[in-house]
Formats: sequence, structure tokens, C-alpha cells
Amino acid sequence: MSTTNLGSYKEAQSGYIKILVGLLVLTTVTFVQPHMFLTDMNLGIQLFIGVVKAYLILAYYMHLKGETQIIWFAGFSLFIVAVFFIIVIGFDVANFQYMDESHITQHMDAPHASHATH
Amino acid sequence: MSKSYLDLDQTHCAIGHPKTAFWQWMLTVDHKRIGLMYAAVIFTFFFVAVATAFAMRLELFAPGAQFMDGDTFNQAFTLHGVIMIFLFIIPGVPAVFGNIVMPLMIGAKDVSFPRLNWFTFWLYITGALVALSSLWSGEGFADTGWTFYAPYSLTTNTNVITTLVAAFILGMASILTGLNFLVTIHRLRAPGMDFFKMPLFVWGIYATAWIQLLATPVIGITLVLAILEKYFGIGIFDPSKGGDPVLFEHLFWIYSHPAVYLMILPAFGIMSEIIPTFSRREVFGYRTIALSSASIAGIGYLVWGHHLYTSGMADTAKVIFSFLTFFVAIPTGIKFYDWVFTMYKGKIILTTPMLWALGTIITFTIGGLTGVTIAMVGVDIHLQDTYYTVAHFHYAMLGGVVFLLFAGLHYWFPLMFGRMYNEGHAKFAFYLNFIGFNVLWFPMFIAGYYGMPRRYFDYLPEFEIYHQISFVGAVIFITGLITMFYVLIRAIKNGEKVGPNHWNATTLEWHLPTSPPPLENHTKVPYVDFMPYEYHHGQPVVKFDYETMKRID
Amino acid sequence: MLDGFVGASAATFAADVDNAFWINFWVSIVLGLSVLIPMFYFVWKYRESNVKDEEIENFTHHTGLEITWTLVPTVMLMVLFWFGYDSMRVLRTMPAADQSITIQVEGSKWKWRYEYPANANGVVHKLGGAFIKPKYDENGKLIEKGTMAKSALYVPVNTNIILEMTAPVDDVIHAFFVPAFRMKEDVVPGRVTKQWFNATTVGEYDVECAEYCGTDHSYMYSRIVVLPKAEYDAWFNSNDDTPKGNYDKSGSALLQQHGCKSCHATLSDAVFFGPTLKTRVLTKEQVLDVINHGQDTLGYAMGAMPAGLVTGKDAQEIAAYVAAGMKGEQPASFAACSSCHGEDGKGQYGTSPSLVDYDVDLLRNVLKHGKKGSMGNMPKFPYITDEDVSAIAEHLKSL
Amino acid sequence: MSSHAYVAEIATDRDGNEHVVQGWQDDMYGAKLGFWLFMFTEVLMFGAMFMTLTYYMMLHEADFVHASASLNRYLGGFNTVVLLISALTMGLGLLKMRHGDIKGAKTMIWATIVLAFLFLGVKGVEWSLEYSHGVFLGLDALQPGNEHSKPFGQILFFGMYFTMTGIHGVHILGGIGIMLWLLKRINSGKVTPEHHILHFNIALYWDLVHLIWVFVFPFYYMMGAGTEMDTATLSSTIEAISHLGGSNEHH
Ligand code: HEA
Ligand code: HEA
Ligand code: HEC
Ligand code: CUA
Ligand SMILES: [Cu+2]
Repeated sequence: MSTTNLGSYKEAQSGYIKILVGLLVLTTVTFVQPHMFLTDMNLGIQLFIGVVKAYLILAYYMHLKGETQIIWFAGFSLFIVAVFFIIVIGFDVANFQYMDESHITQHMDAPHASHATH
Repeated sequence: MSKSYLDLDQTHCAIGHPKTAFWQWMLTVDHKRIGLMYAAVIFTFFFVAVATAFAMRLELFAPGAQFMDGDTFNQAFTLHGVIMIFLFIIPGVPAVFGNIVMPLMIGAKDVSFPRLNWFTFWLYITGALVALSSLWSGEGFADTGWTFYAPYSLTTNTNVITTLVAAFILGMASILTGLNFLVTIHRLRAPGMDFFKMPLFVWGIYATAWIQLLATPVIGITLVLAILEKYFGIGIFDPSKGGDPVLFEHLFWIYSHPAVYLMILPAFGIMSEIIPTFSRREVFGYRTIALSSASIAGIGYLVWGHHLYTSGMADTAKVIFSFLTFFVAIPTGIKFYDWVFTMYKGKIILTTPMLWALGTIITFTIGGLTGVTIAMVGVDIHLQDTYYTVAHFHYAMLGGVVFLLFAGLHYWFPLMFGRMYNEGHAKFAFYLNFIGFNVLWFPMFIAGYYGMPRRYFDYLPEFEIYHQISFVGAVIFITGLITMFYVLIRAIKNGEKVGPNHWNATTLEWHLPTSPPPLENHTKVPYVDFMPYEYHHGQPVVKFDYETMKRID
Repeated sequence: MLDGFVGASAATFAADVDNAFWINFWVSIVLGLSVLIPMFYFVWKYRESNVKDEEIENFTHHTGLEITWTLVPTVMLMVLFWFGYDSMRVLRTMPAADQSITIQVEGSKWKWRYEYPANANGVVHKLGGAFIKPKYDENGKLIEKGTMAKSALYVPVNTNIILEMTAPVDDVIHAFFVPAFRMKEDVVPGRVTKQWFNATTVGEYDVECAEYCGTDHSYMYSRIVVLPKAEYDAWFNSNDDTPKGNYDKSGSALLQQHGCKSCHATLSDAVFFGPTLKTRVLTKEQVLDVINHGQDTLGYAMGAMPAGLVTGKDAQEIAAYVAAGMKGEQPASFAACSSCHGEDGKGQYGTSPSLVDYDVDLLRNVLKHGKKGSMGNMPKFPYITDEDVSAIAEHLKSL
Repeated sequence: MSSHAYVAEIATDRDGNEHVVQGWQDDMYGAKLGFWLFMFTEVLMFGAMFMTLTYYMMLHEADFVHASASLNRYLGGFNTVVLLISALTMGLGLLKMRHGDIKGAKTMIWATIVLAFLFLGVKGVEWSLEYSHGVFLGLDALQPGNEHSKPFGQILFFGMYFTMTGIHGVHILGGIGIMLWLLKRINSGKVTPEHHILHFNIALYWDLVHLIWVFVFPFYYMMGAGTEMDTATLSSTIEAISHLGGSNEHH
């Protein structure tokens, strides 16, 4: 790491600031999007923006560019997390049995009504 | 006389330069010393858990309450399970032999972060003390079983929070050990030693370290969530707040299934060292053994749901999990065949470590194949939470991991202490253990199939006979264990002195200048341009000049 | 119950499960021997005394062998998967509801309850209860076997039965395990789970709780009684509680049946899971808490008890007095309480609770709503009828 | 064990070629690798929490959107920006350190610490707003079976919200702690431009904390944005904050 080429300070600094601007713009998009476009897939878009931001941070702020070994490891870890998601959410919850009869899946709009009783 | 790592002043310390032997041990950062300290502590806990197990066996000797009540029994098996799992078997092989021999095997002077290693050891001690502290405070030790299932763990009055905190701390220790070993294996291998020149034990440790690193955090956070829920009344797993207890089970087993491979893989590593050494020939299928460790670790991440076949999880998920579970058995099988064929056309020397290894092949085959039985969904619906499962996992853990730990103990004993135990006595202890173990656990398969549920403190009279045979086994087993430890402990002081390579083995940990090894291991780091188990006509091929560590063959 | 390894036929699918097990057994034997036979053979053949160093060969690869021991076990395992899957498919495919009887099952700390659909007369049979533990003498000799008394799950033979199972949301997980039928499924609070069976042989079969649930997990038994169809129908359409003679409705029997006795002592002052029911014993802290914060959870006609009627030393004195069972000198300050709880503190005609005894109102409320207290949670028993509550109250008074 | 004195060993192979041996001392790449591995464990921890969240979101989607809509998005957004800027100051600090500007590096670290406190402060304001709305751990709204009880989905949403933002907050606190420690090490000359792995790793840590927020933010704050239930507006936020100091009345 101490062997990496440092380049000039000015250049690096302006690189950092460019990334910051990018991230700020993305954050703004985050705020505008729900009111402007693709509102019916809100969370998806939001998460997509999150992924882009994460990429910028990882690649530039965390100096991951060119670190082949660490990228492989990180990919592996993320893959494992993804597997957990796919199995638990995709295989189990998506096939939740006896959902309608179960207590924990009830959508209780009732509590608002019970306000009146007191 | 040359100095060994056990002598005064032969250590580096985390803080300062203490003068007394006591502080030099407490503050040591030397991997070999830390490994030895782990061994001492871990075996102490093993005996505590074993004593609880024995108490349970006594209680189960006949139906009805013998000498403890239901609640005490519930705390007993929780204590037994928690100690055996979190304090004994998970740190077991990695913390003891991973520390003592892994750096030697790759020709390193120490692990990558020696101070972190020291810190980890004390973190482990802290966790252990926190766990034990709950024995004497409040309502006593947790009574949840080692699985801590919600909502039971959220509602019981016993000291569950303490136990959860302890398990969390122990998890951290496990993560840090894994992290340290991963960096060590990646960075500190002797020049020339690429991944496919590493001894197989190092492969086992490597695969294990990944599991420690990438599964333990899941249980860590699950325990934290349970603690927060219990303490602040947050709704996460509590069904009265809409939480789903099955989610807890998922999160728990996401870790705890890979954890069983975390236990067995380094133990398999020990097997892969012992078999070629005492067959006096190269190992069969080096690459397949190495890669099967990795693939067991990988597939192990996908199969946790086989603990949830009756949990109320979706049927679709049950089928998928069952399907995936079978695939762990295949790389395991490959390993077994490789070991057996390592003996083909070798020269089998039945030393004590070899006996333990061969014994384990028998017991783990039973343990593993019964694992396959309960991997079949329909059959497991009948067998889940019965003694069949209990027998399966004792065959796997005790007859697999612990037996191999003992094998390793006998194998590396001359390395650690520079002395030998009495082989005749040690072999006698092995036979006692082996017989006792099988008498203890085999009847439980039958009781389980007939419907004896686990975690029962009292049972129907029909099952009495099985529990009584089992008790007899336990007594034989005790005798064996006590004999074994007696033989070993006596040898530490009085055993016959032996040289650095007592077994005529090939891997680097045997090529040391003195026995026991000196402070910074090999005199110089060797260049590794050979395979780990090169024998020719029963003799190690590679020879070193121990002063310069240059090959002289 | 010990319906053994072979020939199990208590339920339609039990044979499938056994079949799958036996296939697995033989495959395991084959695979196990494929490891162990060569092992023993090599250990013997290449024993130290039998091999000269020059004869040792480094045999490290054999593609054919390696492929064999990868592929053959894989195929075998897939066969096993299929049998596991197939037996599970039968077990987990619920029969059509109109060709089956659907029974509601509730598992709670430490009893099983069954609720049948209404019969022609509109009567809903509600059965079940707690297992009565076996009794032993001091030497551990069995005096009396444990029993389910008359409460059991009665089902007709050769009929599909669907069990719709759940546990109260403030309870814990249990599992309904019938070894003779080879079936089991967890009973999860907050979720509904189901399983079904079709019993082929008249007889009685044990039900065990197979998911750890605390103190009396090992006594959470029940029983399935399979009856000839006619006998079942006759009972089902009657108003009787059970086909085999009716329950004892005495207070003591009810306490037994509902499992009160696994948490409460009734003959001594011992505190098990809950307080003794011999007399109402309130702790000083409990009383103080009520004095300071008032209380309105017991369902008395008078409504809430106001907070802070007395304070400081007086409150301490009263609390000590009440907690000691109202014996000895009554403190003067008790006057503040007498207006509602009566001179002797034994309550007034159901408008306010007795501080020493149990009465119907208190019981009814506690049973309907449960009680969250300093000791733990008292579960609710909403299904206990008023008659039964009165019987229990009578019984408690007489103790 | 002064690492500066360390001289790497040489291993010689049979042909006499010399190979530098990597010792555990002075292994910068090893330290970095180790730290990355540590960060994976953090990712898995938060990953498991996100999975819990997603699990319940699948079961109670409407409730989640509803609950999300009532969170204070503008404060959350403000905090996002605070974190973004602090990531920049942290990065610039490291740059300065690497280029030998120790004083500048220290200034930047201090700036990061100040921003971190700002973040925590805003978080505190947010939590107290929620408290004054009757939504907080232990309050009736998040307990079942009383007249203020929220529906299950919302109880779970808020439970996870306080848990995750709380644990994230603990990470920020931890970050402040290690940054202060870093300053101490710089002052005592243990961290220098030639030997700044500690600084490097702490910068990584700070980015990770930020990285987690990048996903916490959309999951909690933005899920309900723009829906009918969405009540969060800038002006109501300002109003709510101005009320905070004045009264503690509920509702
Ligand atoms: C060291 C620990 C360890 C190991 C290695 C294993 C290994 C395996 N386990 Fe086990 N298991 C446990 C420890 C372990 N287990 C514990 C602790 C529990 C219970 C936890 C609790 O509930 O408290 C449990 C529970 C458990 C269950 C859940 C039971 C239940 O609760 O209902 C299942 C179900 O599938 C299972 C399956 C397996 C399988 C398929 C393997 C496989 O990996 C086995 C592979 C090995 C072999 C197959 C044998 C060797 C190979 C040959 C001889 C070659 C030829 C054979 C073939 C190719 C098939 N295990
Ligand atoms: C590494 C793991 C490990 C090991 C080695 C063991 C070893 C043993 N276990 Fe263990 N066991 C578990 C892990 C392990 N166990 C786990 C995880 C559970 C599940 C817990 C749960 O349900 O949550 C369990 C559950 C479990 C049960 C089931 C409890 C139940 O479900 O009701 C039983 C019952 O007999 C039991 C017994 C034993 C016995 C007799 C041994 C023996 O093999 C140990 C050998 C020792 C002896 C037989 C006695 C030797 C005694 C001495 C040397 C000293 C004696 C001195 C005095 C008594 C003064 N264990
Ligand atoms: C799972 C255990 C359990 C069962 C079963 C149980 N109880 Fe309780 N019960 C408790 C606990 C715990 C308390 C104490 C709650 C508290 O701390 O105030 C309690 C409290 C009570 C009280 C109030 C005591 C008082 O002085 O305020 C009554 C009355 C009572 N139980 C009656 C019964 C009856 C009748 C049954 C059976 C139909 C029964 N209980 C079954 C656990 C149980
Ligand atoms: Cu109910 Cu175990
Ligand atoms: Cu498993």
C-alpha cells in the first residue's frame, strides 16, 4: 500500500470532490424521484441509487479499484448474503403457508377503530 | 541446552517485559503458548460439560425424577450444550492446533496479528466467565437449550441475557481468530509454498476461517436482536407483536449449520495429517481433499433449513433444503475414500494417533450416514427432535470432532512438550473410549426411532432399557477419558524425552531445530518447493539442515 | 405406542416413511461398508510387519476410482432424496376439506386442546387438557402411572383428519408428535400450521410434545383414541363430552384437567411457576404496587381502585398486614381500605376483591385475560365456562 | 517490538535464488486485508438485519410504507449529506497524511469528528420527535393490545428502525472514539506519513459506516415517500423541531 503511486495531491483532492458532488447529486435524485418518475417502483429505484452510491464510495473512497483479491473476497461475502436473501425470502416467505389464518400476518386496521371504546 | 518456548523469558509479551513466568504466560503473544493456554482452558470446560452430561445420564437412568427436577435438568442440558458448542468444540481445533501448528506448518514465525491473538484469547476467557457467572446469579443459568429459540428465550425468567451476551462475546473471539488465520495463511506462507503445497490441515483451517468470518456475524446480530427485544420489548421475534419465531430459527441456523462444518473441517485436517504419516506414503488425491474442504464449507451455507423441516416453514423450502443437504455428503465421502486409499499399498503403523484416526473413520461414518437419514424430509419429520438426532450429532461431534481432537493431541504431543506418553496405556485408553462411546450412543438411535423425544427429563417406561445401556456406556467412557488424560498429563512431566521428528513425518512443523520448538520457530524460513507428504519407500524425501533450513536431500 | 421398525400401519403414510427409512438404511450399509471394508482390509493387509519399506507405493491418483466414488454415491443420494421427498409429499398434502374432519388443536404450556366442528345439535366438543404426571414413592418406585384421564383426541378409523394447529401468541413453540403415525409439526404461536392423518387401526396412540417448551415439556403428552366409525358418530352427535364416560366436573378435577396444577400448588404454600392457590398470598411488593398505582384489571363491578389512597408509613403497614394473610392486629390505617374491601378485607359481594381468598370474579377475570405479574405470565384460559369457574372457585374456598 | 527495526528475512532455494520472506511485522497489505475481512463481518451483521426487515416487509408491505411515510425524511436527508461530507473530510485527511501534511490531516480528522457529532445530534432530534409523537421503544404504540397499538407491520418497522439506526449510531460513536485515538497516536508519532496504516483503516471504517447508511436511508426513509400516506414535508419538519424545545406534550 505504501508502494502505491500517490500522484499529485491537487489531482487527488479534486477527484475526491468530484465524487462528493456525484454523491450529492444522487442524493438529490433520491428526494425528487418519488414525486417525479417511476413512482410505482419507488423502493427499487431508491435501492438502485443506493447501489450506485455504494459503488462510488467503494471504488474511490475506499480505494477498491485494482484490489483484485479484496474484490473477490468482497464479492464472495456479498454472494453469501445474497444467498441468504434468496433462500429465506424467495423460498420460504414467498410460499408462506396458511397466511390468511395466521395471527402474525393480520393487517390490523382495527386498533384505530378500538380507539372509540375508551 | 537449547531453550524451548516453554522456558522462562522465551516469549514476547503484549505489554512490557514482565519478569515472572506467570505474567509471561498471561501476556504472551507467542502462538504456541496461546494455543497451549487455550488447550488448558478448553479441556477444563470440557470436563465441566462432561460432568453435566454425566449428571443428565444419571437422571435419565430410570423414569421419574431421580435427583433433580425438570427445571434443573433443562438448565443442565443448556449448560452442557452451550459449553460443548460455544466454549469447547467451536474454538477447539482451530484455537488449539490452529494456533500451535498452523504457523509452524507454513513456516511462519507467528500469526499475522500476534497481539490480536492475545486479545482474542482473553476475549474468549471473558465470554466464558460471563457465561459461567449466570450460574450463580438471579434465576440461574439459561434453560432454553443451546438453540435459544424465540419466543421461549424471550419469556423465560432465567439469565438468558447473560448467556446471550456470553455467546456474542465468544462469537467475536471466533471471528477474530478466523480473521487472524485468514490473513496469516494469505500473507505468511514460506516463499514457494503456494496454496496447493500447503499441508491439508492448513486447508482445513483456511476453510474453517472463512466460515468463522462469514457465518458468525449472523448469529452475533441475531443474539443482539434477541437481547434488545428482551430488554427493550422491541417487536422482532415475539408473535404477540407480529414477530415470526420461524425467522429466529432461520437466523439461528444460518450460522449454526455452517458452524458444524466449522467444527469438523479442521478436525478432518488432522485426519489428513495422521493418515499419510502412519501409512508412510503420499496422500491419495491431495487436491480433491483440499478442494472438498472448500466445497463443504461452501455448500454448508445453503443447507441450514434441514433443521427446520417441522418448524412450519414453507413445504417448498423444505424440499429445496433437503435436496441441497445431500450435496454436502458427496465431498465428505470423497475425503473418506481418499483417506482409505491413502492406506492402499502403504505401511500402516498403528500408533495411538492412528488408532484414534481409524476409530473416527468408523464413528464418523455412522454419524454422517445417520445425518443423511435425517436429511430425508419425510423421515426427519418423524425423527426430528428425537434421540435419533441426538445420537447423530453426538456421533458427528464426539465421534468425529472430539475423537480427532484427541487424535491430534496424541499426534502433536511430542511436538508440544518434547516428550512421549506411554503408548501402551494410551492405546488402552483409546479402546475404552471407543467401546464406551458406542455403547453410550448406539442404543439412542433405536430409542429415537421408537419416538423418544429429546430434552425430556422424564420418559415413558418403554425407553428405560435404552437409557440404561447408555448409562453403562457412559461409565466405560468416563473411565476411558480419565485414563487418557491421566496418561497424557503424567507424560508432560515424566514422559520420555524425544527429538523434533518423533513420527518420521514430512510437514514443516516437524523440521524444527529443537524439541520442543524454540521461541521463533524455524531457525530460518525454508523455501518450499515440495509437496507436503513426500515419502519414498517409507522415508520422508525432504530433509533439512536445521541450522540454515536448506534442503540437504 | 411402540409401533416398531417394521409393519407400522397405524396411519396410512406410516408405511411410506418406514419404507423410506429402510431404503436409507440399506443404502447406508452399502455406503458405509464401501468405506469400512477396504479400511479394515488395508489395515490388515498392509500392517507394519507385513510390508517392507521398498514395497510401499505412492498411489495418488486414479481417475476411474475417483469418478466412481463421486458419481455412484451421488446417484444413490438422489434416490434417497426422492424417497424422502415422496414420503413427505404424502404427509404434507392435505386431503380435501370436505372429505375430512378438521379439528382445531391448541398447544400451550403444557397441555393440548382440541376443538371439533359443531355437530348436528350445534354442540361444539372441546376436549383435551393436561397430562396427569406419574406418582412415585420416596424410593422412586412407580405408584401410579401417568395418564390422560378421559381427555384425548377421539377420531374415527379410516377417516382423514386435518389438524389445524396453533399456540396462543404469548405462549411458546410446541410440536405435535405422534410417533406411531410418524408425523410431527411444530405448533407455533402466531402462526397456523397443519398436518393430517388417516388412522387405519383402532387403538390408542401417544402424542408427545417434541419442541422444547420449558418446565413440563417432558409431561406434555396427549393421546389419540381411534374409534370404530359407529362409535365415533354416536358420540359426536351426542352432547356428551367424551365417548368414554364424561369428565369429572369437580373443582379439583378441573384444576387437574386444565393444567393449573403444573404451575400452582393447591395443597401447600409452595410457589412453582405461579403462586399457591391454597389461599391468596399477595407479596408485600404486590400490595404496595397496587396501593401506589391503583388497579383495574380484575373486573370487579366497582371499577378501578384509585391510586394513592394511603401513603408512606401507612402504606407500608397495610402492605405488611395484607401480605401476612391479615392475621394479627389490624392497623388503623386499614380503614381507608375497609370501605370497599370490607372490615375483614374479604371483599364485598363481588364488587371488590377479597384480599385473602379467591372468588369467582377474580378467577373469571384472571382466566379470561391472563395476568402479567411480578412472577411471570399467567396464560389466559378464555374457553373455560362460567360453570367451571364457579366450581373451581368453590373448590379453592374449601381448601 | 519496534516495527521499524524489522529487517525482512531471506529464504534461499536450492538453486541459490533468494526470496524475501513476508514477516508479520510491517505487513501493511496484511493489515489492510485484515481490516477488510473485519468489514465483511459488519456487512453480514447488517445484512442479516436487512434480511429481517425485508422478511417483514414482504408480510406487511402497506404498513411499512405507511410507517416509512411518517418518518422525518428531511432530517434523514440532512444526515445523509452530513455523512457524505464527513466521508470527504476523512478522505482528504488521509490524502494529506500520505503527502506529509500532518497538521492538515489532523484538522480534517477533527472536522470529521465534528460532523459525526452533528449527525448524532440530528439523530437525537429525530428520535425525540418520534418520542413526542408517542412512537418510541416501550411506548404504548409499539406494544400490542392497547388502544394506541400500531398494526403489526408498523410495530415491526419501528422496532427495526430504532434497532438499526441505534446500532448504526453506536458505530458512529465508535468511529469518534477511534478517531480520537488516532489523533493521540499521530501526536505521539506512532502514525506518520510513512506508517499510516491505522489512519488508512480508520478511514475505511468511516466509509463503511457511511456505506451502511446509504442503504439504511432508502429502506427506512424513502419507502413511503410520494405515496398518499406521505405526510413528511419540509415545513412540517421545521415546525415539529420548533415545537420540540417548547413543550413535551404527546400528540
Ligand atoms: C460436527 C458436527 C456435525 C456434522 C459434521 C454433521 C454432518 C451432517 N449432518 Fe448434522 N447435526 C449436528 C452436527 C453435525 N452434523 C448437530 C449438532 C445437530 C443438531 C443440532 C440441534 O438441534 O441441537 C445436527 C442435526 C442435523 C439435522 C437436523 C435433524 C433434526 O433436528 O431434525 C440434519 C438433517 O438433515 C443433519 C444432517 C447432516 C448431514 C447430511 C451431515 C453431513 O455433513 C454428513 C456427511 C458425512 C457422511 C455422509 C459420512 C461419511 C461419508 C462416507 C462414509 C462416504 C459414503 C457416503 C456417501 C457419499 C453418502 N444434521
Ligand atoms: C461437542 C459436543 C458434545 C459432546 C462432546 C457431548 C458429549 C456428551 N453428551 Fe451431549 N449434547 C451436545 C453436545 C455434546 N455432547 C449438544 C449440543 C446437545 C444439545 C443440547 C440441547 O438440547 O440444547 C447435547 C445433548 C445431550 C443430551 C440430550 C439431552 C436431552 O435432549 O434431553 C444428552 C443425554 O444423555 C447428552 C449426553 C452427553 C454425554 C453422556 C456425553 C459424553 O459423551 C461425554 C463424555 C463424558 C462422560 C460420559 C462422563 C465423564 C465424566 C467425567 C470424566 C467426570 C465425572 C465426574 C463427576 C460426575 C464427579 N448430551
Ligand atoms: C403456565 C403456568 C400457569 C398455568 C397453567 C396456570 N397459571 Fe395461574 N398463574 C400463573 C402465574 C405465573 C401467576 C402469577 C401472575 C402474577 O405474577 O401476578 C398466576 C396467577 C394466578 C391467579 C391470581 C393470583 C393472585 O393472587 O392474584 C389465579 C387466581 C390463578 N393463577 C389461577 C389459575 C387457574 C384456576 C388455573 C387453571 C385453570 C391456572 N391459574 C393455570 C401461572 C399459571
Ligand atoms: Cu410443549 Cu414441549
Ligand atoms: Cu445442520
